[in-house]
Order: sequence, then C-alpha cells, then structure tokens
Amino acid sequence: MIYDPIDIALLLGKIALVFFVILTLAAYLVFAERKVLAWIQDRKGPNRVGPFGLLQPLADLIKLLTKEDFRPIGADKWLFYLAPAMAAIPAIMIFAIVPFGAPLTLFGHTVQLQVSDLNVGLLLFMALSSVAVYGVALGGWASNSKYALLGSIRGLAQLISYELSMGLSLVPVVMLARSFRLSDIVNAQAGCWFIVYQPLAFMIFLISIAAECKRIPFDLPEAEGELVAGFHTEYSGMRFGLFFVGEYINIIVLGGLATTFFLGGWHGPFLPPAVWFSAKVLAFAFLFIWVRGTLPRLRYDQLMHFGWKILTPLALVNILVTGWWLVLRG
Amino acid sequence: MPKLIIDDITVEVAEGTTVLEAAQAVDIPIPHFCWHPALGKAGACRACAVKMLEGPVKGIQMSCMLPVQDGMVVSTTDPEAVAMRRHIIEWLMINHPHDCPVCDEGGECQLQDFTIAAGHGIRRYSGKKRTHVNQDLGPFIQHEMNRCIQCYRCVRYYQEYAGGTDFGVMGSAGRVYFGRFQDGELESPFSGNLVDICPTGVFTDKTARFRARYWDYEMAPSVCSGCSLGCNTTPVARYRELLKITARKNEAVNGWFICDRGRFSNSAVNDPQRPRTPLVDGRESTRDEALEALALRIAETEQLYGTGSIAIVGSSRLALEAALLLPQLAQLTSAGALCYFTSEEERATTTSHLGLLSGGTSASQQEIRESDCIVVSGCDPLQDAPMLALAVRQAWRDGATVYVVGDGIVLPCEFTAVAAVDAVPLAAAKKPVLICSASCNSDHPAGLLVQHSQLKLAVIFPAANSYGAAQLAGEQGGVSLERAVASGKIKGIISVEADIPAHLLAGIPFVAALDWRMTETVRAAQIFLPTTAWVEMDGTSINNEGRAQRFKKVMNPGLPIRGLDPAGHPPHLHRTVPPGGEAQPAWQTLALLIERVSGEPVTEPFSGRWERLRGLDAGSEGVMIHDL
Amino acid sequence: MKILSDIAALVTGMWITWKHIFRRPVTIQYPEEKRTPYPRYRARIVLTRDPDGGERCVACQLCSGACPVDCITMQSAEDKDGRRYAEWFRINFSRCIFCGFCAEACPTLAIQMTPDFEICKRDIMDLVYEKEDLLIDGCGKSPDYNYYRHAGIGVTQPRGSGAEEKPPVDVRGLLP
Amino acid sequence: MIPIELKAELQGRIAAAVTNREAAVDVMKALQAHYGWLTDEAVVEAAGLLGLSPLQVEELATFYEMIYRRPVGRQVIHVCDSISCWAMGGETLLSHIAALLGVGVGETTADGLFTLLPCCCLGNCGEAPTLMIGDTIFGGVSLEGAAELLDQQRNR
Repeated sequence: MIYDPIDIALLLGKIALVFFVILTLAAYLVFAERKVLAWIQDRKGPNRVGPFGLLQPLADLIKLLTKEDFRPIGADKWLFYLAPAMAAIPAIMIFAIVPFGAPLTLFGHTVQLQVSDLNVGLLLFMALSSVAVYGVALGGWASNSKYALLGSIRGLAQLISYELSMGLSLVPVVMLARSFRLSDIVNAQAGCWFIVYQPLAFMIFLISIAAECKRIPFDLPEAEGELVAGFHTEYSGMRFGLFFVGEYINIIVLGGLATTFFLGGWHGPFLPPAVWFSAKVLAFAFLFIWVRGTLPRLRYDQLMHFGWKILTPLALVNILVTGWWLVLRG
Repeated sequence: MPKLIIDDITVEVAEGTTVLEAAQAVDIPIPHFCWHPALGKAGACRACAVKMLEGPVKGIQMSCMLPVQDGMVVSTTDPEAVAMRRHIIEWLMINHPHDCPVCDEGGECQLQDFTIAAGHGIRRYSGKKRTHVNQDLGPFIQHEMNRCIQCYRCVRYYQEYAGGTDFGVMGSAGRVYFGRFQDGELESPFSGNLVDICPTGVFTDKTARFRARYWDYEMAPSVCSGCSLGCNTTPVARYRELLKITARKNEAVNGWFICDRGRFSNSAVNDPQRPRTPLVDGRESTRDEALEALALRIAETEQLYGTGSIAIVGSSRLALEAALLLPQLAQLTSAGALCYFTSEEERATTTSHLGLLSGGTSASQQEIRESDCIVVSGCDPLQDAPMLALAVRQAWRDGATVYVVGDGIVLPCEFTAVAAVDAVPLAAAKKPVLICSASCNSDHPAGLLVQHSQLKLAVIFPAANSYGAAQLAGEQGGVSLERAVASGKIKGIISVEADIPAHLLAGIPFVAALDWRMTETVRAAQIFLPTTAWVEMDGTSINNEGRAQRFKKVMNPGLPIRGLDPAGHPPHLHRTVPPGGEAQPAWQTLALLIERVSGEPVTEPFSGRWERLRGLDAGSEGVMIHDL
Repeated sequence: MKILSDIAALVTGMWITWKHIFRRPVTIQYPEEKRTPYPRYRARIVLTRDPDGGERCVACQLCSGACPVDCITMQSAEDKDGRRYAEWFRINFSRCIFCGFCAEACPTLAIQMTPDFEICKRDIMDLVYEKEDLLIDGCGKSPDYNYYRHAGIGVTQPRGSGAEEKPPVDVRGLLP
Repeated sequence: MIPIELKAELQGRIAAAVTNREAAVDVMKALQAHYGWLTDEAVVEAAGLLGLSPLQVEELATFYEMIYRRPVGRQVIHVCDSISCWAMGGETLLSHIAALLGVGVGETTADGLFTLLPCCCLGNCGEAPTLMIGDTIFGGVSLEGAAELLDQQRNR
C-alpha cells in the first residue's frame, strides 16, 4: 500500500463528496416523495417554504433537531440511542463500494469514482445490508413498546427473508461478470446491460430491495395503520430523523447498486458517465415513489409466502438456468 | 305453583301472580300504565296486551288482568300483540301534547319509553287535540292535564291507597278530568307520590320545576331523615343542589311511597345560610387549623378546669358512624360526659322504649300493613311519622280493625276510639300491632308485651337516628347533657350535630361545634367545623324498628352552582375544591381529631359488633341490629 | 392465467397514478383563496329566535345529552310568563367536534349550525361561548316555526288556541 | 241555602239508604230541581248532607248527563242521537228543533225557556226518533210534530 498524500486527499474528497451528495439527495428525496405523492393524489404538496417549497427539507431538519428528545420509561437507554445510528450508518457505508462514474485522471492520478473498489465489494454490500437489520431490531426492542416490538419482529423476519432472495438474485450477475468487484461488474456491462441477460434476476432484485428498504408495499415494520409507526414509534426528534433519512439513503444506495448490477452502472452514450449514473439512480428513486403512490400494503402472511415460496425458488431456478446457459455457451 | 312459558322461558310463580308480574320476574318488560305493583290492576290502559298461544285462554289478553295458570304459553313478541300495543300507544298519544322539551317528566317518562318501545315515532292523526285547563294544586305539585292518558293511577292511589277525598276524576267518556273541585292545595299528606306514580307528566314536582333532566341527575339510594321511620328515598341533585327527593322501594319499610314531609324537605341542604367554612373564634380558617385549635383548646380546658371538664355531645340526628366514634373521643380526652341527648327526659323515654324492642317485638311498616288489629296509643302518626298512618290505612283496607287511644288523633281510615288499650280485644287478634310514641311515657306498653306474646310494637322515636343514639347511650354509659351541665363540672362542650338549647350553653366557656346546619350551638361555638348533610355522604342510620340502613352520597358538598355568577363557572374558573366544599362527614372530622389527639389513624368507624355494618348494601332491606 | 391478470392489474394501477401526476391539483390555497360553504354546512353553532322574537331555546338539555364530547352546558329556569328558558347556556367550542347531533336533537330548532367555520382564538377561554355570544336576532333556518304554537300546552297563547288544538274541555259543560 | 223542609226531607232520604253515597243522585236531583241547575253551592250543600267531600259529589255530578252543572232553561229538551233514532232521522230532528228555537245545540233560548241537548239513548228505541222534554218522553216525533210539541210546551 502506498500512502500518497494526494491519494489520501482524493479519498477524503471523495468521501466528503459522497456524504454531501447522498445526504442532500436523501433530504430532497423526501421532498420529492411528498411532491410526487401529492401530484398522484391531485394535491399540490409542500409549497410554502421557499420557492415551490424547496426549502422544506431544511425546515424539516430544523424541526427535527429542535424537537424534544424523548425516551420512554423502561426503554433500554444505550440500545435505544444506538439503534438509529445502526439504521443510517450501514446504509451510507454501502455507497463506499458503488462506482458512480468512469475513472478520471486528476493531477496525474487515475481516480476511480468510487470510494473503495474492493474485490469482494458485493459481499461487503451483503454484509452491511445484514447489519442494517439491527437498526430495526434494536430500535423496536429497546423501545419497550408493544407496537415497536411487533414492528421490529416483522422487520427482522422480512429483512432476513428478502435478503436471501436478494443475494441469490445477484449470483447470476457474479457468474456473468466473473467477479465480486463492482467496477468489474460495471465494466462487464459495457456492451450489453445485464438486465437483458437477466430480466428475472433484475425483477427479483428490484422486489427484494423494495422489501429491504421497507417501502410500500413492503412497509410492514412501520405499518401506521396497525402499528402506529412500527419499530420507530417511540422515537422523536433527530433520532427519528436518522431512521427516516436512513430509509431514503437506502433508496439511493440500493438504486445505485441496482444500476451497477443490472443497468450498466455509469455506462451510457453521449452524456458524462456520472450523469448517466445519477439519472439511473433517480429513475429508481422515482419508481419507488411511484409504487408507493399506487400499491397497498401486503398482508404479513402474503409477504412471507411471496418471499419464501416464490422469490427464493425463482432465484434458485434462475441460477441453475444461468449456469446451464453459461456451460452450454462454454 | 303454576308453571307457564313466556317467550320460550319457563317461569314458575306463586298462585295469584299475574302474567305481567311473571314476565317481569324473568326480566321481560311488558308496557303498562294503569298497573302498578302497589295499586294492582285496573285494566284501563290496554297497553299490556300479550298473545296467549296455548293454555286455558287463547288470543290477545291483558297480561296485568290475567292470573297465571298452568300450561299457559305466552308470547309478548307475537305480531298480533305487538300491533295491538302499537295501536294502543298511538291512541294514547292522539291527544298528548308535543311538549316533552318543556316537560319535567321528559327523560323519566314511562309514556315516552313505551311509546318509543312500541315503535310509534310519528303522529299520524291530523285532527285537533283535546285540551284542558289546569288547576293550581298548591306549592308542591304542578298540574298539566293535557298530558293525561287516563290510566287512573293517580285517583286510585290518592283515594284508595292514601285515603284522600279532595282529588278525583270528574266527567265521563272523552273528557274525564283528574283534579280537585276547585283550585287549591292537595290536602293529603301523601300527595307528593302523585309525581312518582303518574306514568307521564300530569303531576310534576313544582319545587324542582324546570331544573334538570333525568340523565343529568345525580342520584343514589338514600334514607329519609325526616322522622324515625327511615323511609327509603332517592334524592336527586344536580350542580351541588338537592333538587328533589323521590320514593325508593323497600318492601319492608315504606313500600313504594313516602310522605310529603320527607319529599319536600330539601331546603335545609340548599340553604344559603349553611355554614360551610371552618371557623376559629369567628375567623375563617382551614380544616387543619381548626382541628389544631380544637385539640389545643381541649387540652387547655382540661388544664384549667381539670380532667373531666369536657362534654362530648352527639345527637339523635347524627349518623351512626360519627356516633360510634364519640366514645373513643370521650375516652381519649378523658371527657367528663358522653351525651347523645341534651334533655334528660328524651334520654329516659327513648332508652326505656328501646328496651322493649327486640327482633321479635319490633314491627316493621310491612308488618303493620299486614296486621289485623292495630292500636294507636297516645301518639299522632300523621304528625310524627306520617308513613305509619299510611301503613295503618293499608291494614284497614285489608280488613284490620284500628283502635285509637287518645283524643284529637286523625287517621286516613276509619277507627274505633277506645279509652285505654285494655279495652282492645288484643287476645283475639292474630297479628296485633301497637303504635306508640317514645316521647310519651304515660302508658308504657311493657306490661302489654308480657300479656300478649304475639303483640308487636311500633315506636315513634323523636329523630332519624334516635334508636342508634339510645343504643349507644345505653352501651357506653351516656348521660344527658342537661344532667352533666347541672353537675357543674362541665366547662367545655364539643357538639357534634347536636341542637343544644341556649340555657345549657350559657355558663360554658368553651364550645366547639361540628354541624351542617346554622344552629344556635354553631353560632355560640368558638371553633366550628362544617360537616356534610346526609345527601353529601355515605352513612348509616337506625330506624324506629332497629333496622340499620345505609344511605349513599348523592352529591359533592359545596355551594350550589345556581347561586354563583356564570363568569365563575368552570371552565372559566377551575379549582380542586368547589367553593364551600370543605365540609366532610362528621365521622371523618372526628377521626382526624382522634388521630391528632392519639396519634393513631382511624380509617373505619365500624368495629366490634358493628363490624357487620361495614359492607351494608344501600339497596337492601337493611340489617336488624338485634341480629348483630 | 391468474398471474398475467395480476400483473395487468399492477400495470393498470401504475398507469392510473402516472396519469394523475399530470392532473391539475384540486387543492385550494386556503387562507388566500376561500371557498364559500353551502348554507347547510355544519360549523359554528348559534341559538335562534322564533318569529315573534322570543328565544327558541327551552333549555331541555337534549343537545347536551346528545353531545358526544359534553361541550354544552346549561341551566334551565322558568320565566314569568311560564316559558322555559336557559338561565345560562354555554358551548365550549374548544371541545366541539361539529358533529351536528345537538342541532339534530333540538326539538325547537333553536340550535342551528352556520357555515362560519373560522373560529380561531389565541386564548382557549375565548372559545367558551356564553348565551350572549350564541343568541342571534333571527330565525335562521325554518323561519316560520314557533315551538310553543305546536307544543299543546299554551304559554305563548291561551290554552287550546295553538295549532291543531281544540278549545279546553269544560268538564261541567252540558254537552256530553 | 235550601229550605229547612227540603233539607229535612233529604236527610231522611239519606238516612234510609244503606250508604250515604247511594242517595247522592237523589239529593243532587232534588237540589237541581230546587235551584234549576246544580250550582257550585248546591254541590257543597249536597256534600254536607251526604258526608262526602265536594269533589266526591262533583265526580258523580259531572258523570251523569242529566245533572246539569251549568245553567239551563226551564225545560231541557234531550234529543236522542243514538243509533235507532239516528237511523230514523234523529239528526234532522235535532237540527230542525235547533232551527225552530233559533239556538245551537247545547244552548239556551234567549227567553230562558228551553235548553237543547243531544243525548245518547232514552230507552225508547221502539218509537224512534225520540226526544224528552223535561221529564216527559215523546216517541215517533216528526218534524211537524216537534214544532207542535214546542208550541205546547211554550204555552204551558
């Protein structure tokens, strides 16, 4: 390892950039979601704070920061405080492995537009997304509230179930790219996006990540109709904000990963690679909002049935078919 | 015992029961207006129609008129019976005014209930309604003839049950009129029951006119404190104001009714002059300050004049709870006298009459009603215990002979005047009852009881809890205040709801009073603590037969909202204790005083043989203290 | 195939929401733009008078009995002319949920609801309306109705001269 | 006040009855004959004689049709309006007599001679339509016959 100061500076710069972009994006994704949902429902959406309501996320932030930090009697203090961080941090850490543009040459250095190009990047993603489960589990358990506990139990079962199908849906991608390194996967799609070879895997992955970020129609851990707010019922102020922003970071990160795995990453004609990448990620984000504005919540047994009896077997079959196809093609 | 089936429920009832009563026994309500448990049947209103499906009679029948017979199968829900009742109610409602919003009966009206129950919601009759002119029936009862449905309950009660002659039914056919010959106050001392017995709003309580609605009432089972009979009542209060008193059924005591004196005697509770704040030397203070001062003065008095210089004085209107704590207080303060009576004569006569009563010799009102020979000796029941007179009338209606010893006595029934009790053929009677008064010692019935083993005694005592006071005075060695003061030792008096005559207070340097009325004693007292009236507390009193009865708290103590400026009403103004709401039951104040003197908290007034009264149910017939 | 129709259903749903994104919002920007409510709109409660100018309210307590949030309190009393009226009458609008049960229960059409929905006060105590604040000089809806003309007990007119009433029976009269 | 003789006669009549109440109608009738109609004063007097309360007498007085608690003319004409008489033209008879007398039903003529009242059955159904003037019953009264009857009564 060479610790070139410029390398380190660039690395820190990339981290800062990613942090800034992701958090801003997440905040505005909230705004975008509220706007799009309003449009779907023939409303106007937030339009009071700043021009077109554009300063709404800022106002929300101020509101969340100044709210009373409340902890229920009987809550497990440290776990209660830890849980929101456990929800937000792994989500943002995953982005470290996402390549968001073609390598650049800067000051004579070739700069990967990726914080860290690990050779086991995909496995790191799987690992970190598993860690994110703890945010839900601990949040619900530490709250000492029946709604929160029920939400977190649901969340645990759901996340673990769908992680399986998510992981299995990525196996064909690795088989095609012959690498766990995300930059390799992107480069393998320079010609043709994997979505063309693997439409089924893409669908499974899409559904699984929707379940992973607990979005409608898979928002059973929150389920305000039944559980008030599920695992984060008892949270207020910025702790609630962390759960909240974690969810939107998750959308961006998983959108980024879907782009990377199936939509050719930053590849695309005419426009700069980073723009392509952003456009694809935002398209995913929009898709999530759109789905939320359309579909109702699943029933819990339907959710588990779908995950275990349909998605997982389908993903397994897909792996077999891909394997055969690769063998047949030589 | 005939067995019949009513709406698929098998009922077994006593011979002579009507189908209506049999249905009520299994909680099947059948509408009725003219039928009343105390008056029996009349068959006038036709509202209680049922269909007899099987058995000795068939078809539509009036359930109130039909005695049960074996094998009857009754349907109250048969379409034919339902239609019949619906039509009857519709007819009854043809001339009924649309004035429920301004009718005091609204909300507690049988006609309203049964009209709705019958499903008659909209008037179809478009013709004109018959109207009547009302009469002024005096200050207590409001007359509104337009509301009448001609069930005849009022006149049957008034003339037959209560023996009144100045109220009745006039005219015939479609223009019958229930009223008096001319405007004027109803003469019967039991006229107030017309309010309870009218199934709609022809007679309403004028004293509570336009004050509140049934659903807003604060009500609780209570016991009348008007005389020693302890008739059961349901006082009605709203906004800390006692609105009216209604009769409560207790078969053993008053039956279904109460007298007018008990019904229309709520003014003392609402009296604006009622003392409501603790006073120390005329200065308003808190309860704690007053208790502290009281304990201090007791100690001072004893220091100054020696032990035994304090007299603890209860009274015969004091509830049993407080009366039971008095001996404890007397012991703790080493009081020179424990008094339940102020006058020596009252103590002596009450105690001596008490000695005659035991479980076997004491006659309840029910036993009077069932008696076949009644002697009223030297007392005036209409004056001192009106419900006894009504009970005597019921016995007379059933064929009992009534004898009266003494002049100038009026009873609502026929009676034979005799010179002395000896002239009455008591030996021939199966269930003879002697009614006498404890305040009259001239012909003491002790000898008679020995002569006639089956003779029962109904003694009229001077006040609501005279029995309890006399009982405790006997057990605890109570003396009369008169005698105690005469001894010259008494220098301090603690009066607990006692009415002490001014001459007994004259030479006493220290007087403390607990009371809820503005009495002379309260005015003379240096330390005053307010107590609650009987409707503002749970309590127990023992009536003239030795029956302990529980009365429940109806309302919170405090100044009635009626007199307060609306700007001071909640939610404009909030306080934890309502204005003038510092009063507490006398026994609780006594308990606090005992705790202050002895250091031991008192949580329960009933102990020892009285313990069984702890859970006494106010809805029950009461407990005879001879059984304790 | 059920799965195909399911997918078609999903797509249809997505298509409908997609179309709605481009629709004109129906929202009205309230404080700037105002919508006139219908005359029967259920907002601020008033007490009306009968055509003769008398208070319609007879303080029968049906409204307070019907009120699910107990926001109405009153004290009834008797006037010199025998009219039953409210000595004081109070509606706590900070509790009122504008369900309209009171207006529906009112047998004299005294309580009525008006379209004035803008009841907003800085001090919650200002939302406690007393009778003076509630009573209006008019009949509101049903301008011709006078309860006492139909009540059948007189009060505003001699007994037996109200609507649908016969003159009082003379029990001593000669006619049967 | 009633004459002493009448009072004594009534007291005798009451004494002869098993219960006072039994004589009530007779007493009221006698007082009615004396006063022309049963005045409030007469009710109180009857009550005094019978040992009942005025209300108890009033109950009976208002129950019976032929005890008049309001002033009536010298002769009271009761025209039957019950079913038989009605079928035979009793209604027409009543309105005819009303027209002849120039008064409404229930009213007394200006000269104080007649009071016209409907009544339900005089027990003379066999000779419908029927009417009663004073204490005399007339059966099968035609419209002309009615005019004649009235003239007879007027001239008496």
